[in-house]
Amino acid sequence: MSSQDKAAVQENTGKTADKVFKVIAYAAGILILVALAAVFLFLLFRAWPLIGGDQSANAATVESFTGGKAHNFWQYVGPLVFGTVLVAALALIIAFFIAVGIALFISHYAPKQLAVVLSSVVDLLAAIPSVIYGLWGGLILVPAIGPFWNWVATYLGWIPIFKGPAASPARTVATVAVVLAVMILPIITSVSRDIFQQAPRLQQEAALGLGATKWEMIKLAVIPFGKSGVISASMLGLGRALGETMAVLMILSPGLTYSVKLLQASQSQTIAANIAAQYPEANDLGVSTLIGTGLVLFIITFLVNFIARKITEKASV
Amino acid sequence: ACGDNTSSSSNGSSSSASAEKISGDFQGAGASSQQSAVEAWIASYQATNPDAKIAYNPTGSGAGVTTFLTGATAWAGSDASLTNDQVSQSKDVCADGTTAFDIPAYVSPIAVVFNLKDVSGQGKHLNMDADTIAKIFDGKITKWNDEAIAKQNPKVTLPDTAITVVHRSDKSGTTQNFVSYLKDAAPSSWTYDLSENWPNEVGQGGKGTSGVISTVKQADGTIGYADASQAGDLGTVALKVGEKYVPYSAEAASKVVDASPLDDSAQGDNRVVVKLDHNTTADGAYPLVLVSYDIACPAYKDANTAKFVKSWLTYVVSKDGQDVAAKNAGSAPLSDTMRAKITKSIDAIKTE
Amino acid sequence: MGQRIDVNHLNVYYGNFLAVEDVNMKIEPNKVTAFIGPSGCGKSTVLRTLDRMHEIIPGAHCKGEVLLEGKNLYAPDVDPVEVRRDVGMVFQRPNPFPTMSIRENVLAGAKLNNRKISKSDADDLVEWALRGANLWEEVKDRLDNPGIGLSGGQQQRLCIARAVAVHPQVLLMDEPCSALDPISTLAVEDLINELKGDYTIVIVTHNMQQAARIADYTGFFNLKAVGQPGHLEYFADTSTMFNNPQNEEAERYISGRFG
Amino acid sequence: MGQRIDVNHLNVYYGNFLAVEDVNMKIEPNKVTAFIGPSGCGKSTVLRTLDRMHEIIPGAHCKGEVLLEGKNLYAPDVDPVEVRRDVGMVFQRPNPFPTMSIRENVLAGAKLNNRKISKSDADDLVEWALRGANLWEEVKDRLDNPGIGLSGGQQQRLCIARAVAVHPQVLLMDEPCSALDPISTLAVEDLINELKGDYTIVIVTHNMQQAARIADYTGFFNLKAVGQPGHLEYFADTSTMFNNPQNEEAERYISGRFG
Amino acid sequence: MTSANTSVKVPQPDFDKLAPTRSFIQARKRKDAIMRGLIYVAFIIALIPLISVLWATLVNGLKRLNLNFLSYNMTGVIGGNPTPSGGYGGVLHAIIGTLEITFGAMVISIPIGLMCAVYLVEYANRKDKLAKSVSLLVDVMSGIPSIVAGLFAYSMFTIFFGPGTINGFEGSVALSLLMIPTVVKTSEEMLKIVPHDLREASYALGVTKQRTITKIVLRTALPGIVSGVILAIARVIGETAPLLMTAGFISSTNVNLFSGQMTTLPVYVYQEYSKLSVTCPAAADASCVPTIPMERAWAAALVLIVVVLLLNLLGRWVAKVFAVKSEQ
Ligand SMILES: Nc1ncnc2c1ncn2[C@@H]1O[C@H](COP(=O)(O)OP(=O)(O)OP(=O)(O)O)[C@@H](O)[C@H]1O
Ligand SMILES: Nc1ncnc2c1ncn2[C@@H]1O[C@H](COP(=O)(O)OP(=O)(O)OP(=O)(O)O)[C@@H](O)[C@H]1O
Ligand SMILES: [Mg+2]
Ligand SMILES: [Mg+2]
Ligand SMILES: O=P([O-])([O-])[O-]
Repeated sequence: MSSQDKAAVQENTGKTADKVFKVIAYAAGILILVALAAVFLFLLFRAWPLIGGDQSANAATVESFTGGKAHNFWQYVGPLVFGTVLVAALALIIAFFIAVGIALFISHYAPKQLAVVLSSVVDLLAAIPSVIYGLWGGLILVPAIGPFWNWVATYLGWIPIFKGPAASPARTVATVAVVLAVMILPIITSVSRDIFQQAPRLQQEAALGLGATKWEMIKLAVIPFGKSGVISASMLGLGRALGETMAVLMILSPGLTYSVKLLQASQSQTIAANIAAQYPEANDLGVSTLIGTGLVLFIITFLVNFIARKITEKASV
Repeated sequence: ACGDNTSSSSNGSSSSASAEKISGDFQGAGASSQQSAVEAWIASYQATNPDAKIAYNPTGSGAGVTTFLTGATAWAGSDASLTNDQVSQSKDVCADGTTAFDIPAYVSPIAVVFNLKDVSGQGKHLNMDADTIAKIFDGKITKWNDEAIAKQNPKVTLPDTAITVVHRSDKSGTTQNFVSYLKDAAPSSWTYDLSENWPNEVGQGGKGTSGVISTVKQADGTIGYADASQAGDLGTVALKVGEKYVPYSAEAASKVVDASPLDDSAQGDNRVVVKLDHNTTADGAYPLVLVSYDIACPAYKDANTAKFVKSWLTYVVSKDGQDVAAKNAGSAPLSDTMRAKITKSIDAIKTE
Repeated sequence: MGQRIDVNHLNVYYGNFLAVEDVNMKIEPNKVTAFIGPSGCGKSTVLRTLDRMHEIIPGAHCKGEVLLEGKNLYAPDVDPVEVRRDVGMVFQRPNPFPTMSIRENVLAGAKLNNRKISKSDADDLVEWALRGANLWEEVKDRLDNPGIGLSGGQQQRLCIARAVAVHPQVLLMDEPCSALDPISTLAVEDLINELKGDYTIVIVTHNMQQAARIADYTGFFNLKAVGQPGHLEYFADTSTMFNNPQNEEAERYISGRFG
Repeated sequence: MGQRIDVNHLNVYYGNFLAVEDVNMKIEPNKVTAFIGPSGCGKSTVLRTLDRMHEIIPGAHCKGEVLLEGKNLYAPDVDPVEVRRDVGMVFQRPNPFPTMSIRENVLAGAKLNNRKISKSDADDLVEWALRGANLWEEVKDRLDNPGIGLSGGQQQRLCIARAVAVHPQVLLMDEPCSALDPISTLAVEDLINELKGDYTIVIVTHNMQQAARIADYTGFFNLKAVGQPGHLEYFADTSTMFNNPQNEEAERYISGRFG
Repeated sequence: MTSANTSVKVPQPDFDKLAPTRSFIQARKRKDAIMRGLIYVAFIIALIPLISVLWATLVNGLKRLNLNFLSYNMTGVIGGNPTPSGGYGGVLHAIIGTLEITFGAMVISIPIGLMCAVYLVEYANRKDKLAKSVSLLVDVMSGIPSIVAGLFAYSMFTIFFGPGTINGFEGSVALSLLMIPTVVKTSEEMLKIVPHDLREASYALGVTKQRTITKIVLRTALPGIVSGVILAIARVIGETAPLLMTAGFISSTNVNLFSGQMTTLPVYVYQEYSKLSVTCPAAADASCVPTIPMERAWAAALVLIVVVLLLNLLGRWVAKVFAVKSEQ
């Protein structure tokens, strides 16, 4: 009994640390708001000439960007928004199922040793910089995937999105979507895998105990548990796809149309790549216009995340 | 410093240049077209001025000029000459109420390159006049064996391959010079406004010169335009000048610059702006060139910067400097007459 | 009808650790067999080998035979999924599916076996299973509430209802009452008594009174020392086990009883 | 010395749901008080209000007073952290810290509070606490193994050792034995008997025999119907409660006992 | 004894009807096999491009990757000519730049991101307006295009330190804007997964919230947080566009994060790619390599991957050392 008496020496109650820690945590939360507000206000400030400035000068700027095809900011940004969303959505569609598949493979199918190796490979791939995907996509994938797109255009050309002839070289939305899918795949996989591995053993056993097959067990006990995590992982991926600059810049042959002809060149461009392409040679007003498009991208991400959050909230109730 | 590639012999004080050695950190930014040349210049310049640390950031002409106008860089490289507006803005950064000036520093032919099975190859040419080129790049001529091309190349068997036009997808001085050539030399076939962005939706776009070249290389039947130093083993087009077809070369490019007048509408002191004569008929001239300028101030707030800029620009336009660039970046050296005009402007930089 | 289980020379390993050694027993059909013994002696482990549930723990494996009506569960052509369909299981800790309502939890197993179950059949099944688990009165008005919102004891009864709803041949229960109050325990015991007409039931319990009350046969597991493998010390019909055990260890264990 | 607890007009809410209504009782110092009652009646809930543990569930709050030696735990200037330092708790489900070894788990209370403790004191404390929880012999050779690697029963005993090692004034236990075998249960009961010389002990149990064996006072909780709030139906010293209850509901509940 | 009211009719389900048919069992098995197949196929499909990326980088990169490449910068490199040391320039300056700038970004964003996650999971109430907007804005922040982050940092430094300010730390600030949301989100997920039981156990020992968080919650979540931080580093270490604008490009080595331009590996890769090829003088001998920029680009890309790999291994090692042993 004596031992605990000795242990009960006067101790630092940690009350101050407790309060300080709480303040720091709140401050960190608020800092996010401040940082974001700063970015938003800056964008707005720099884009202000678009709204408050000389409209004829704006028109001239937009005309110089588009070779006279668009005459105001909205005509300019419209196809860019379309292209951005198109490319990112395609990438997400391609990546999502494969990523969830790999995550399940690692968490529930692969033997333990293999799973460990695969996990590290996936983490490594998540870290491959976009400029390398740009190099690879532009120099290796584009020539390699050409025949495949030709095949698609020939046999699936009756579907409007696959209307041929496939561009040669294939610097098209379809190719970019594939590259972006490859880029976001490891991100979605990595987060989903972590979540799946955390799925409670108790519920998995319950499912198996009821005579569920492995897949049924996954459906009953793993996917419901991981759903919101997987959705937020996908949003992470979608966010990256929406904002990806270098890979798109180095691969895509851009255009400013509302076309969904995925296999043809010079149809679409993304906002981020467009900024990177135009910024170096832009004058002050040009920079304002580009930042205006950046602001629009910002708002798109806001909306996408807002909607995704609503979905997640509903799913987790 | 750490990792520098200086040979032990060249950084000694042995070189006997009587001129005062320059030292310090200096920044330039601007046109990416000059990058290779500037790198060669920096390396050679530092051989005699080992204490000068020079960084050139190839951000692009527009950003380069903008940065220069904030005073953050000592000089700028730009594919376009200054606008009058920019000249008056420069009062804020140049000392003593002076305004910035621009001088040609880098002249390079723009090659029209193509990739066509059994036809293209290193040093191989197809003959075309400006009108044909304009029609190809406007999507009016879509097959390689089109009458218009075949007529000018009787000795070549042209395949029935579709033409894929490749142009720059970013804003670019190269594009501006190329379309400006088409507009001047084939006004009836090229009706677009002059701009740094590609004006139509024909073909494919590539980011930067490297994007254009790799796109051209990746498929059969492509045609594009790029700084001639990057043409590599692609086929190139010989332009019709007068009655002859002239393939690109440094000398041919120099000729058109010499044959062109200065732009006297340029406002401001010390400016040397070339008004390229795209319709020249001078013998052996190659009219499709890019003239890239260096932009500087006649007076700087910081004396050391002024000293550096003066010595740097003097070296750049010197025969030595131009030869280094010609050798390593494939540019066309400035002629002596041109150099004489430029030197006057450089000499105007006040170092005291 | 319930099925008979024969366990022959069963050794269970977690990786290289031999957790249970050489278990031999015959579990009679349509009877209740209880496993008792000190903590860590391997009761749960053996129970899980009866429906190959241990296999989902990485590294866990067993040697020996488990015969269900003479058919070896561990024969190479046997699908563990089918084994588990015939052999239901209730766990020590309640584990309702957290995303499902009470009703969906009960139907989870049945839905797997028969997707096109009619609404009225489903209603009947839910009521039957929940009544059997003595939970019906408490939840009948909130069948669509999440199962996880119940108290611990309610959750465990829900899990029993869920297992029973699949109508297995054999029912394994790992301390199903350890989180239940006496009334619920009694109800579950009644349910077990009722079910044994149709099923073979194996139950792990810490409560010797419970074993004495409901089991027809009792197996006493023991372990020589910590770190040593557990083993089946003594297996007998329940009245022999509690009134006249022919095994010294078992007697010592049982005489330590109280209550 | 243990401390006295007075509960006055306690109502506990989960959000807007009134889970327990108007509880009044006096918990004597250095005695063992047991809470019994059917599942869902709010035993755990009331127990948790005694060390303000319910407050960490979002929305949970209570009205009324809990006086520890006459001092209201819910007075505005009272820090719940300090309350919990004096009032220890053992939970229904074993919850050792997964990042810690067995030894570290036992020492967690001291270590987490940044209390400096010498190696030899620590060794003494670990051994004392583990012996008290009847776990020492089983784990003494693997004190540096992770606590989570033990079997369920072993884990729970580890948690008891961990709570005891902080040497609180009051010890609250929420069905601490529901995952233990009889031998471990007996050991824990012995421990409780030993500890009550120093502490006030409140224990929730489903096992009425356990209550009868170890408690000095017993509170019987009940609920009128599901969805209705639970309440303290009857509070008496244990022998009255089990032999001569003056409350009809309590008598009905207790007469349903067995064993 | 049981309170079951015998007058109520208890339904007796017909279990024969509910029993699975033979064909349904087969169908379930088939479905299981198909899903297994699909999962394997997904895995293989994904491997093709991923292996191709690594293979291309490896094959093209190894051509120029040698000690010389790692120990020199790009000063004094003229065209395709060899330098006095016999190499063709290198990436020493870019490696230093990448490490310093990324480290700067980590120093800014890990504390902020982690504390923000702690705020969201441990302190904020679900219905709290502030918390809701913070977590929404974290999501929004993760969608900030990197180039906009670059513009933001550039203008901020321009305002505070004068026009045209370019230095490594500016790059760090831009990157931290991109890194924070990843840190917050992954940490948040990991903190949420820590069982509530453990917090209760700790509180019950009279431990303050701060200590519970730092010593139990964060400790338990640590392996996950580390891998989240690795992801976050991965998100930024390859950023090019914002660094072009904030950290600049220089051919010499700069070790001062707070002053002067700094080259990073991705920027280096991109610049060399943009150069495409150099001109060799007509008279040049074979030692002049016209395709050297592209070869340097691939070699630098390989170096970049190796750097990332090393960081990964480091993180993995940290995660292993602190791993939570045998969960459940
Ligand atoms: N997943 C596991 N990995 C490794 N060893 C395990 C595992 N589960 C149990 N063990 C070990 O196997 C032995 C038997 O454990 P088991 O859980 O079967 O005992 P039990 O009799 O059910 O105990 P309790 O009554 O406490 O539930 C113990 O020594 C235990 O430590
Ligand atoms: N976190 C919670 N949120 C909402 N309601 C809860 C929560 N925990 C318990 N309840 C409800 O409060 C009531 C009392 O629950 P409590 O867990 O205290 O019962 P108990 O007597 O301990 O039951 P058991 O013996 O099953 O543990 C029940 O109706 C339960 O559904
Ligand atoms: Mg067990
Ligand atoms: Mg309870
Ligand atoms: O030098 P450019 O403007 O053509 O990139």
